[in-house]
Amino acid sequence: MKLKSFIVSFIILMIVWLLLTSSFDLAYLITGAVVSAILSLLLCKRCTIFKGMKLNPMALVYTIIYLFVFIFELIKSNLDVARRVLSPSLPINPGIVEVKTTLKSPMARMILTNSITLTPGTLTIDMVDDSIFIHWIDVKSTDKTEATEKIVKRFENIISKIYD
Amino acid sequence: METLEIIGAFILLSGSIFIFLGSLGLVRMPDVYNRIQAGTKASTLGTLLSLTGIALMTPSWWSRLLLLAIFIIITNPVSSHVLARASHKAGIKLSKRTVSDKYKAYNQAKEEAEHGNES
Amino acid sequence: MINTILIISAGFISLALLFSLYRFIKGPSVSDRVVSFDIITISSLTLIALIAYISGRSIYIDVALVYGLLSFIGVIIVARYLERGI
Amino acid sequence: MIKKLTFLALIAGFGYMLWTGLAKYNAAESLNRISSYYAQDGLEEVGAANLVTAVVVTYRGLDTLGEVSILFLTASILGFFLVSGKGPKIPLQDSSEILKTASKLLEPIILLFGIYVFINGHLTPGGGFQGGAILASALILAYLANPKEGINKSIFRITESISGVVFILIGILGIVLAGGFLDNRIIPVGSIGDLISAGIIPIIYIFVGMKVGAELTSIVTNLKHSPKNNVE
Repeated sequence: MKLKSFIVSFIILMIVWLLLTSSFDLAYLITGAVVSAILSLLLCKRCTIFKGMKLNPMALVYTIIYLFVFIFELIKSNLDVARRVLSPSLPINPGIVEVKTTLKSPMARMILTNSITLTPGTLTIDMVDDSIFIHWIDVKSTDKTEATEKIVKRFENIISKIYD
Repeated sequence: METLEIIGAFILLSGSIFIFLGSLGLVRMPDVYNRIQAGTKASTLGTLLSLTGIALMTPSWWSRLLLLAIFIIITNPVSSHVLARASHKAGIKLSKRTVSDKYKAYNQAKEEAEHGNES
Repeated sequence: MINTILIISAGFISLALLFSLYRFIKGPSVSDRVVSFDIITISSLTLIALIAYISGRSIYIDVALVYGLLSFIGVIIVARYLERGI
Repeated sequence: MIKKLTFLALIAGFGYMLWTGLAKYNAAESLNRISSYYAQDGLEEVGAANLVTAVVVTYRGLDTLGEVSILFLTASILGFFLVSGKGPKIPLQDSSEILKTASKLLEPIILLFGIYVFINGHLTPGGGFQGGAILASALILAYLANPKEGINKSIFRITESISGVVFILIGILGIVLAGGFLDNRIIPVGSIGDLISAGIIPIIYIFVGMKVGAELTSIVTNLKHSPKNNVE
């Protein structure tokens, strides 16, 4: 368990380092490896966030699918905002609704709430245990299961393939 | 090369239009939560598009621009969530057009349960 | 051609800055001001990237990174202060 | 009405001041004697691609030492005034789960970025102070996410003192082995643009960065333990 989170955080830090320096010079590579190793060792005692992450090819495929779905939803949400802002009557019907999630891994939950915030008309206000409180700009239903179906499911189905 | 630059410039233009629409939403929306919605979404996509445009215009910068984009994708929704939660806890009112507030009901129920345990 | 497009986008971003500034000054609550502050930083971040392109110096992107980081932490500090977290 | 008019007058006044300042500004046509010396000979002598760094660390290294000491003094004085005394206890609101997860994900990345800024100080903008401030901001984020979690103060004190001592030792080594205090030619200068170049500037910046980061963090931890926020 410890080893896996060490490896994951080391790889993430190393990628960030390569993006920052954008050079494959040996001195840079060695410095980056040393710094990432030290940081992952120091912070690994507390990093439980990668718990439940699957490290297999299918997870990678689903990550890419998820990225495309996410970008599509992001663009859709912006067109939605543009439509609401530009129309003179300001067609909004806001409210805070409660939805349920079945995800357990902390990282998966963060990805889910961030996706909800960035997609059409929804903003995560708080997450307590398995219920998420969402500010919905155009409330279609205050019922828990129906709102869950409308807001959460499309992301949760894919995220649950990447994290368990 | 030249066509890539022109495509990049148009993507940059669309990004700046989205940022502009977001700030328009900031002015027009009736309460804080709606303003956060309009502002966050539009500014996130607007910045992402602008960075993409600049990356297309100068391909050698892609790595840092990608890092900046990833950073914005992670931090922007988190900060807007924290701000929305804080506004609700600080008791900033929702607009009159609001139809339901489950979060307030939840917090009140929780508070009553705690007081019940104490007494 | 490209110059014209760049000027138009800089104009849109400046208009965005102006509108956010209006909300920043008028905003009835603290949260309104923080939101507009956030939008102002994000727009100026785009403006920094644009200036980096115009002047052709990639080091300005580093400045934009630091700016984004500071805006994130600034918003969180104010928000946590609002909900009595610190 | 009068209030608004006052505001308008104030803004107009500020605008006028800025405008006069900008309108009369002329960029200097030529560098003065010292600046032109730095600009012409600095690159070859020091071997740093970032000329500002060369000036800050090598030519004016003593000033940098003074700045770090002033920061240290500020941190100590704040600690002295804020730690004493007991006040009313205010219960703290816990942060949300999302912020906790995000801070755990972002902290190492921000720390890495800070380290990049001060290791690369001789090539790109930034350096010890800026990198140290970024390190401290990562720790502030950790504190904001988990306000109830205790921070071990002694680690920062030890880091701070060791970095300070090493900084001065390297300076003295410069007197012994090369031309003077903080002279960077005690190890080869190398070619401009490489990571390992510019003599001891990267090494000094690593320690300045750690020192500044530790000092700023200790200021924050002292604020945290001030009487108003004292929490069980």
